[in-house]
Amino acid sequence: MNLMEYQGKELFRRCGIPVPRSQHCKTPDDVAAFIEKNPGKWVVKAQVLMGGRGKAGKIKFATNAQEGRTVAREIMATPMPPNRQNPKGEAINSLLVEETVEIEKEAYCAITVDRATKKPSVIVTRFGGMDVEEVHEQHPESFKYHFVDTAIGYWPFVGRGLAFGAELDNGYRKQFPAIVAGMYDLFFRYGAKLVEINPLVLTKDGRVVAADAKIEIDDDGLFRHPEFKEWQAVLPLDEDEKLASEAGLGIRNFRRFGGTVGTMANGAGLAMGTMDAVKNAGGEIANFLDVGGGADAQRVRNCYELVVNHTAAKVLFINIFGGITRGDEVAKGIVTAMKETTSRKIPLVIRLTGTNEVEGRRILAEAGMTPVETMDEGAKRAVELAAGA
Amino acid sequence: MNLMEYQGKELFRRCGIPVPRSQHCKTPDDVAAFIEKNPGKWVVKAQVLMGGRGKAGKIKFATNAQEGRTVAREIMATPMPPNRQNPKGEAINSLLVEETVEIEKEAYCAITVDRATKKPSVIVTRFGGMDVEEVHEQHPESFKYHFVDTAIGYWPFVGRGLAFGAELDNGYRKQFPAIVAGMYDLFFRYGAKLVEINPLVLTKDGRVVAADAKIEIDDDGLFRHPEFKEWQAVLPLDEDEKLASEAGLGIRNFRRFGGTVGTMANGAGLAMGTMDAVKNAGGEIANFLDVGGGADAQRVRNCYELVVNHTAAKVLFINIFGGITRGDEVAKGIVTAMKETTSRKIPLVIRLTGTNEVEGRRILAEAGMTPVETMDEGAKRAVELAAGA
Amino acid sequence: MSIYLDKNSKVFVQGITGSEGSYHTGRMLAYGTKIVGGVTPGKGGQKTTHGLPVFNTVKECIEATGATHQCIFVPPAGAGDALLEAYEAGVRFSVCITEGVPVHDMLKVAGTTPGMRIIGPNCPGLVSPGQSLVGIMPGHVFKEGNVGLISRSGTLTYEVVDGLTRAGLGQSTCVGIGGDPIIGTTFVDCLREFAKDPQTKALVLCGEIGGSDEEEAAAFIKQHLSHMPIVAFIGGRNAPPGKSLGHAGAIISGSFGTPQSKVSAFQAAGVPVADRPSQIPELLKERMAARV
Amino acid sequence: MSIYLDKNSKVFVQGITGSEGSYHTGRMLAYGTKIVGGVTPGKGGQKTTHGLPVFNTVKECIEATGATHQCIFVPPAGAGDALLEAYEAGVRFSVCITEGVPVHDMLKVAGTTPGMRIIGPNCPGLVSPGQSLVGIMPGHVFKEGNVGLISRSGTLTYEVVDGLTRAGLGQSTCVGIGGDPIIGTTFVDCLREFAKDPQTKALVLCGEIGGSDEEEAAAFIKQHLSHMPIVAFIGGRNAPPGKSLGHAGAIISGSFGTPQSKVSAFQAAGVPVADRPSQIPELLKERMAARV
Repeated sequence: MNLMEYQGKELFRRCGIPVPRSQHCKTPDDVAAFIEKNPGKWVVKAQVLMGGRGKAGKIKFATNAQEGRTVAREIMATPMPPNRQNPKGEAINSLLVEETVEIEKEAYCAITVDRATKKPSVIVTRFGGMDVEEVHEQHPESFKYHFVDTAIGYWPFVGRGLAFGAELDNGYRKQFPAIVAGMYDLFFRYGAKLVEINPLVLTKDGRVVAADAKIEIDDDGLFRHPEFKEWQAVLPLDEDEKLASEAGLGIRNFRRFGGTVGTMANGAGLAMGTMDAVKNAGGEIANFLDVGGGADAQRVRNCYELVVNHTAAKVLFINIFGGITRGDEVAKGIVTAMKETTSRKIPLVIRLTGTNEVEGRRILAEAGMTPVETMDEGAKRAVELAAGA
Repeated sequence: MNLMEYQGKELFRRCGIPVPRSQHCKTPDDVAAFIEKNPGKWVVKAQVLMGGRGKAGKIKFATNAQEGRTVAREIMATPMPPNRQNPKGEAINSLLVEETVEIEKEAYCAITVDRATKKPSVIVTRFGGMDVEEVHEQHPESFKYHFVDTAIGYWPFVGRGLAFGAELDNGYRKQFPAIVAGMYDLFFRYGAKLVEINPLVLTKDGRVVAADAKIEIDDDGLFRHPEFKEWQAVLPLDEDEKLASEAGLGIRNFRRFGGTVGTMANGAGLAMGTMDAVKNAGGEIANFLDVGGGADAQRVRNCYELVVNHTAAKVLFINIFGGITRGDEVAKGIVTAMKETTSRKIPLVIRLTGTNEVEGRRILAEAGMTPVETMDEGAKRAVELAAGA
Repeated sequence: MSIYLDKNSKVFVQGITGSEGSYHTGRMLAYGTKIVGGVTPGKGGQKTTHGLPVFNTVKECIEATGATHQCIFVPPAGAGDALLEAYEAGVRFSVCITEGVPVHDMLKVAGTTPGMRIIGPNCPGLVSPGQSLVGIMPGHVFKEGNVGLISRSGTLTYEVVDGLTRAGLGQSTCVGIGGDPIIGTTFVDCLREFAKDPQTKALVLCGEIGGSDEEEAAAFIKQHLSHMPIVAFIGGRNAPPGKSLGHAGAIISGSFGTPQSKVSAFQAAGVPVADRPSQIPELLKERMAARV
Repeated sequence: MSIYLDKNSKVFVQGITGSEGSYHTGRMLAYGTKIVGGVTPGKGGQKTTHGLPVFNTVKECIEATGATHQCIFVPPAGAGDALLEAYEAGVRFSVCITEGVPVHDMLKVAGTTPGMRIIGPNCPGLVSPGQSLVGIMPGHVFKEGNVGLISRSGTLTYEVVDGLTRAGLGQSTCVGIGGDPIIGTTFVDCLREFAKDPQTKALVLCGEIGGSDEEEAAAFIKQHLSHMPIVAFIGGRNAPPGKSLGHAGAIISGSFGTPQSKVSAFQAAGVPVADRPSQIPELLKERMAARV
């Protein structure tokens, strides 16, 4: 779960990380009313998950109420421009009106989960305010890392050492360890996978403030944070995520690719392998679909209808290798789903093996379905059917 | 810093430890008004630091507003009865009005600092609601301990294991690990040296609630918790603590004993040793006084006046062995203090050695004071002077 | 021999009375795994449907049964707790099947359990064919032999093993290490063990896109296992680009974990990479023949 | 020989430019301690008034100077941080002079620094007379010799040492372990070292009321050091009863730490307990004479 800037900054405040004064607004009128009451120089920023707001003209300045209303309208008039992951762009539903700060320096600081060391990693570079991938290309030596020993936890020496090591401007030094402490607190308290401040601004009057906030919360830890339910409800899902969610799947369990061979498998690894097999057999993949662990009739039916109604699939290759998933249950699920569905019918190619495969095959046979033996065979058959259909 | 019950329960609430519904009241009228608005069976409890409230009749029940006012008046009419540490008892300045709970079982649970293992220790016994020292005498085998590895922190298995080990009633089992989690959170979050719930009540309707709260906060960690300032201001100090605090000393640095030989030394160990020496020389100790590390003129003057004005001392034995304390500075302090003080004069016996002792002795000599050579010699002289004076 | 697990390993199941725990305990027993008891708080003193003793705590369980290997079937919220309870009780080998364990629980566990071998979480477990199976793998696809297997995927592992077995290539030990961001045991951890195992004469590594475990494994092989016939496979080469995990993570790992970087790393280590699982047996046979 | 500290020990001072740090650095140098540098964040690259190099971090300091022993003079809020910075940089011996360190910082430090020897906090440091002094003790009262000393008190230690020196009893190493609830090094830790030190022929233990360290020391002596002449002293036998530290703590320790329980424990271990510090030298001489 990725948070928007205003949500991230709310968590920053709770964890003692200094942020500029700001107000979250839903309409241009709200923006105007806020600036009317609070004269000054303000920046109005689109609240979206997509990156590249500045380049897209979705960050603008305003020095009075009328100007605030105008720029807010301009920003909200069009969605964020599309990219590969968001082919329809992203609608702008709210804005953050924030105090402008006089920038002396911009740095970059993040905490993330490092797979290799199995530790939280604190990353700092003195080049902030630009795309971090760009910095990594141009100044790879500027990145300093500290892998935090989770037994010891975060202590100020970590931030101090990083500030010296990354050669942050001297103005950062005293405030930096406490800011990283706040980030680490946030990281653990809310189960974040990423806490990123870019830029971390040293202002002309000597304050250090987080001018942006990028936070990713671990979905697996969300059950400990019912307070995020409200935010979760307003976060934009892309089309595929919405469809997956409506079908009762995890939002990452389904993705479309435009081909004619639909796939459905148990486990992400096998689902990916199934797509590979279809590719290898010369077919075009309609979708990725991981049906998950317990594939009962309702789940199978939902998945079938998802593929039939929302992809260009002419055939569905169901590939099940039972481990925790039991073959007999999946078989029952398939039979019941095909009986009950009201959607149009497309041919199925079924491969069913592993736990309880004998019973599963029997159930399918009784319903007149003959499973194939191997994944490659199934892929080949599916591609032929898609081509012939 | 010890907290009163209502303060402890406020922290319990913040840490998710279930407590009965309650209202903190300052006057009998407040009690009556609260019960008027909230009909039910209430218990009215004196808010004091001293133990033994029940036996002293400072916990009473009320079922309507009039009764509430009456028992509140009765409770507040007299202070807590005196004991050795509180020879004047303790005034009752406020009350906690709390929902009565139907008790099924009472257990005891505490977290404290274990010196030997250098770990937080969780202690549980199924015998709650009585003096824990009594339980320890009668059912020593009922105590179960877990020493928490601070690298790992508290996890539910600790509470689960203790509940089974201490044979808590089965009704406790499901709620207990989360309650201990809350206690551990409190222990670290607020820097507590003791978090004690006695009794931890299993109610007839199956809830587990903390019916009392006893918390000691580490004074050395208070600087991290400015939020406690307000509470600190209302906590009662005993007479000695008040005097120490007024003299600018730590509240544990001064204590009176009624004898005629005043003492003052640098460091708690030497201060205790000085008292031992006076005892060994046949004298009666007037006081314990640790002047602390940096003994400048103002500090020495304050300490001198504290002894002269508030104890029965006829002589003051000043015993300084310089380490971090520098002999020359103490000497200057003594000379200046004696010059400036407006209190009556009593004879001084000075022993000054250690860091910068030569310079210190010179300063004393110039002011007409001749230090003794050893602690025993000083104690002997002081006892003689007290007897002769 | 085999790694991690053999026919004498005494196994207990945490969450043994839950539906998954109970079901797979039965299957493990059927495979021949030496399961000696289980833990379900509050059900201490009872017997499972298989007749195994149930204990309230891990400590009681291992004291009474002498179990050394743990298999965890508890819900995600309790998996970290189960691992640490076992660690404090002295258990040093644990297989965590549970899917959806919060990554922060695993960060804490990984940082505070030195000396404990954890397989998973979110893994299918491991099998030393003919000896013992701990986890949820379908036992009938395995066959005793000389090929060691390490896999990040669950179901894909079965696919690969099935192919090996059909091709007459039995296995010494097959380890499903799981695909979560933080896992207890990596490719390299397993490689170290296989390097010491006399039974293991060849290896199959099933990687996935993301992370840099495969690159590290390739480097290890280059240095320590160049004598052994090894074949790799990278799943998900046609996988959807997921939502970005954040630039920071990618920068740190020094690798975006693309299929290409993994394939190149293996090739540089002299390890052929199969295009599909079904190619693995023949590739491995070729390598084995070349060495003899 | 001596324990923990000898003339070759390279020492650095954390907080070297502060007023206490700077003052005592000068005194340690005057004693002959091999101080090679110090740390004050933000003053890296400067020199102290004694001409020593100052570094921003412990890591830089030890890399540049080869220092192995740390002495801490930072304020209470930073002491835990200073200890952990040193630990992560690889330092394994640290003397923490700072008074008023939050007990929870020490709980965290004690639980997460395996293999690190910490003296203190809230201690006067240690001296191996004639070789090196780390801390704030007044060097001139010490004299090289064969008596080892361990003390929970600060200023009382000087008193005792002064008496030993005047009586002609020089010291091998004197350790002020500090009186806080959580300290890095206990009586028993020091006894283990003294037991291995050929220079040390006799021991003096200065305990205090509270806790159970003395009882544990007595038990250790009974088992491992019964051959050595040892004298103990318990400070505060006429001390004020402080405010209760809570029943729970007292119950746990299994001892209310009364002077009597400590005196009994020492006597049971064959260790005489002096009534006052000035008795220690003669008691020790008696014991030493009895053994010869």
